Amino acid sequence: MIRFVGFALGRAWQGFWRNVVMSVAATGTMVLMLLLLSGFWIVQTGLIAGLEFVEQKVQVVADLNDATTAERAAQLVARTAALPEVARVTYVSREEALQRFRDARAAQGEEDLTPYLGSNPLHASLEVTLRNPGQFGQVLEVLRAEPDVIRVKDIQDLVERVLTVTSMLRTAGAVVLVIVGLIVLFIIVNTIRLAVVARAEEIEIMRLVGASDAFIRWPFVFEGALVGLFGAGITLAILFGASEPLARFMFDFFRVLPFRVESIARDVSLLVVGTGVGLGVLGSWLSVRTYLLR
Amino acid sequence: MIRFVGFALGRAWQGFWRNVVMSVAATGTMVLMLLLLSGFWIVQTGLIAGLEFVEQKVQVVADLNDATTAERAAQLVARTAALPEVARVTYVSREEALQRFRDARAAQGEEDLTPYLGSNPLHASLEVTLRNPGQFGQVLEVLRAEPDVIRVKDIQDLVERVLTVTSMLRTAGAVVLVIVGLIVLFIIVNTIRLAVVARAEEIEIMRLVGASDAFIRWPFVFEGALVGLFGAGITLAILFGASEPLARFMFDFFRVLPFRVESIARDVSLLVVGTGVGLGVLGSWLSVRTYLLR
Amino acid sequence: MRGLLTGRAGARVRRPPDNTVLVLRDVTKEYANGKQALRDVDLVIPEGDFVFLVGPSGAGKSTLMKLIIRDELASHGEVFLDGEDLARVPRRQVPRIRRKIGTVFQDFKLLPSKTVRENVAFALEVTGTPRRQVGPAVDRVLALVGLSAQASQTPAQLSGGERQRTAIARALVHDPRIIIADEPTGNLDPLISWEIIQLLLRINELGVTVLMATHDADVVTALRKRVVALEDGRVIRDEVGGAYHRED
Amino acid sequence: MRGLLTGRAGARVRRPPDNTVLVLRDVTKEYANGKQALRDVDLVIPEGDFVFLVGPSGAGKSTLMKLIIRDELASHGEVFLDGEDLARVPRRQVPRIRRKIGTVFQDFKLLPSKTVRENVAFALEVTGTPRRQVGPAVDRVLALVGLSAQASQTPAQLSGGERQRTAIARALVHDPRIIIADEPTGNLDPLISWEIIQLLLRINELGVTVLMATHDADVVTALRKRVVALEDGRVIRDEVGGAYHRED
Ligand SMILES: Nc1ncnc2c1ncn2[C@@H]1O[C@H](COP(=O)(O)OP(=O)(O)OP(=O)(O)O)[C@@H](O)[C@H]1O
Ligand SMILES: Nc1ncnc2c1ncn2[C@@H]1O[C@H](COP(=O)(O)OP(=O)(O)OP(=O)(O)O)[C@@H](O)[C@H]1O
Ligand SMILES: [Mg+2]
Ligand SMILES: [Mg+2]
Repeated sequence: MIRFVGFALGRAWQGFWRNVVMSVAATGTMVLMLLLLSGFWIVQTGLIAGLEFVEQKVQVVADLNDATTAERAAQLVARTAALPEVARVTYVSREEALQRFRDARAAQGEEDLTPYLGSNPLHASLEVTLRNPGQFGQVLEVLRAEPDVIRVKDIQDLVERVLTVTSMLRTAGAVVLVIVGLIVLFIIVNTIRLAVVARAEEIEIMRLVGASDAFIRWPFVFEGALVGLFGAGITLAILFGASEPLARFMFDFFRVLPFRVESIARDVSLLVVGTGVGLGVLGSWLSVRTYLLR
Repeated sequence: MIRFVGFALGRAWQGFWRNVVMSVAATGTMVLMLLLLSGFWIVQTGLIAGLEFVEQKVQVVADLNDATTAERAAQLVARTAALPEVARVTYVSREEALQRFRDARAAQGEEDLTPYLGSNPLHASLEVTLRNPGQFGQVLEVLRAEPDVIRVKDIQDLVERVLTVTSMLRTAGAVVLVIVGLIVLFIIVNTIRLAVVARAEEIEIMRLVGASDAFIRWPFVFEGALVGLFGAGITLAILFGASEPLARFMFDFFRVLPFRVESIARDVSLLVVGTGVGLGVLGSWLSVRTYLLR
Repeated sequence: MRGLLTGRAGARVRRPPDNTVLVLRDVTKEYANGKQALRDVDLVIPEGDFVFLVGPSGAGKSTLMKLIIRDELASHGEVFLDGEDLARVPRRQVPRIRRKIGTVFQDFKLLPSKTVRENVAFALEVTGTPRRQVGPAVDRVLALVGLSAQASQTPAQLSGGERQRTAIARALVHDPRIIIADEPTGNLDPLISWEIIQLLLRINELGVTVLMATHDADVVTALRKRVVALEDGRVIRDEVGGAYHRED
Repeated sequence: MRGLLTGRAGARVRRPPDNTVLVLRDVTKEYANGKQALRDVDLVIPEGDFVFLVGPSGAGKSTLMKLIIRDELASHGEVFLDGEDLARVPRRQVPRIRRKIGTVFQDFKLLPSKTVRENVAFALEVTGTPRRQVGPAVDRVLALVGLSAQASQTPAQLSGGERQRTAIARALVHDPRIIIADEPTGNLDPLISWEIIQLLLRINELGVTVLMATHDADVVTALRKRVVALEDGRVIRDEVGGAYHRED
């Protein structure tokens, strides 16, 4: 068994170097396709992270009666925060609300309207961030039932729009990723098949001198794995070489990184190596099969 | 000459069908790569259109003295509209401004503040849309010099941010398109090379029976062109089959189509056919060269 | 000889003479295009025989050999190799059968990218021979066919005769039970032809059955071995001690 | 014969006998690995000659033929074909030279995916022969070598002899000035061998020069044509009316 594996590995290694043009072509194709796939995967991951970030921005806002005491407000905050659907509750006082209004006008470059207001017309409010923006209904009901709450902003429309957009983007991302995956599959299997076809004569001779199917198949399968491994290695080297400048670019661009580079490094490595080796093996297996089935 | 072309075409056609596995593999690769390329090109075109749309939204807003008469305001509008940098000027009266404020609060689900305002504190204003958002400086100066203008909103920061983002996106789009183009080039040339390598024996025999280089090369070149042509045809069929549902999807998504399908159809067709045939020819030419240079 | 080739000690004990290596019973081979290459062929080859297969071009000699290595299946009738009905041997067992046969193909079937040594070693390696046994076995057969000096040349760098000898070396290296040689001296000069024949005779004397298709009338007539003559797919003559041409 | 092959009327006027087709002057061929396959070879073949090239395996016969079709270049000395120094012929002109030569390769060099007819037609098509002349010319040479019935089989469906004859047909179809045949009867049975030789003789009688490497002692000795013997890369004998072996 060990001898067999040793033999197959040795032959695979030989085969790889004997036919350098083919091997380089196959490995090059592998690298480009893995770059494509991992590029899309990274974009897709970033997109999902970004969408979650957007979804977290959906808040239920409840205006409070101006007569609510600080103590009762604090109790209300605690009660609301205890609800299972709620992630976080922030209390905004009347003064803070006015200051925010002032700041918002200023940020838009508009004139400050507060001098024209006789008194502070704004209410104190609770800003409730949900664990899942789809579950706003129950929270809404509970808040409406509170005696101190005079009004809960209706976010039905906003939530629906955000959720439609994010789910659309998620679907589109997944669809594109699957399509790219299929392209990668086809191209790599195809390339390896062409490389195997070029060695049909060798397989023919092996059959005729009495080599068993395993002895014919496994060297090719290992050679495919080798192409996958080399391809994956080069791809990862390129990706990590490019990750630093790319991360900086993305940071400049979005002002915030949707994900930490280190956190996806492991996933990307697994994806690239797994896909590379897997497709290399699959491609060889399928290609050699054609010649054995006779 | 005509006989030669006829011969080469005939041999190319034969070669294509004689080696169906190879040809189908090469054509399939061609289709996928062209789909990838044209997909990216379409996204890039949409992106550029979308960015122009965003840039058009940048406006210079000038608040007017409350004492400005309707007649003087109209003159001012006419004068501003006559400036070469200006695309369009809109006059917003004080009442309109108040109504807009009210609408904006309502749209955000916030309480209407207008009842608390003693009188209308807002000014009438001119909204000036520029031909090119980078040229806001001169317009700003002209407006500031007008006696009726009391304040021009400073948009320097906004303009800079929008322009940075759009130029970044344009660069990123172009870079990605070039990278994808290189991938497509490599993969297709590579695939065709593998297909030619598999026919090294045929080329060897042609050389030995005294075929001139042209007779060896052109059938392969035409065969490459054939692969390109078939690939381009299939790609276009897929694209046009998918364009209708895709356009609907995009419309649902963006609420507006960044470009008309018909307007890019010609460009896409040219891109796909040109790339397909061009790369097919290039791939064959380069691959056969290796065998002739001996 | 078998021991000599693989380095194993001791010659193999000869089986009783009624032991047959190869039996063809009423075999007909019709190709997909309708060509009947063999018709009603009956042939029994006992272990240790040396058989010349003669006949004009297209008579069916190579077809018969393809049936023996199960590269083709008989359309009708049965082929037994070493007691096993080849039509009944499951596909997985075919390699085991082929390893009992050393085949010299008419068109050499050498790998152009491998050297002579590698081409010969190839046949051992791909059938799972331990690495340390491969080297000595290859060296021995190369010396036997006189190619030690060319061991590291590729087929393109060999003369036609040297290629033929490489193919023979590959067939021998496997220490086979029967050697099937399809015109092994076709491209050799008379001297080397005779050397190869002597070699096959020596191998035969050590108990390996030899079936050799040939057009070399001198050799066949001189050796007076068993001669099976095919014509148009039929066995028209099968005599022990025969000549290349009919002698009556 | 030339007219017969291409359908052109009228036999070609023979050039004066001092007109030489092939001249080798002091030719040495050393391969990249240092092997000297030819040493100081001088050879003059006048138009219309029929020359047997004999010698043991590895003597350099195929190497000499490779020099003639300019598949290899001489390391030293000059090779003139039809008056042109092959070392001086620019690369673009090589195909024109090769079309003057009909070559039968030792390993056939047939395309496995093409039928016999297509393999023969291939040589005409790829050198720009008008389509309507290809069909008749191919039919004629196929009839000549006796392969009309197998015209639509692929090489894999042919016997070894039939493959050899296909290769000969392809060499003839081109209506060449000189035919170079590297062991064209190596795998043929004696009967067909003689037919092929007769064919080459007839072609030769019509003015086409023939250079044929062979190991077939019977044929060489029987015909008493000019014999050039190589050994170890040197011409050791060059006699008109010679036998396969030295006769003194
Ligand atoms: N490309 C090459 N590189 C190195 N050596 C070569 C090459 N081709 C041939 N040789 C060597 O040159 C010598 C002559 O070879 P050649 O093929 O000319 O012999 P030959 O006379 O045709 O023999 P045969 O009768 O067996 O065909 C041989 O020893 C061979 O090994
Ligand atoms: N795969 C095939 N399909 C169809 N016909 C075939 C096939 N293989 C061989 N034949 C035909 O069968 C006949 C016998 O062929 P075979 O190769 O057995 O002859 P042979 O006796 O070996 O001849 P040679 O001495 O020329 O090698 C020939 O007429 C050949 O055309
Ligand atoms: Mg045969
Ligand atoms: Mg030779």
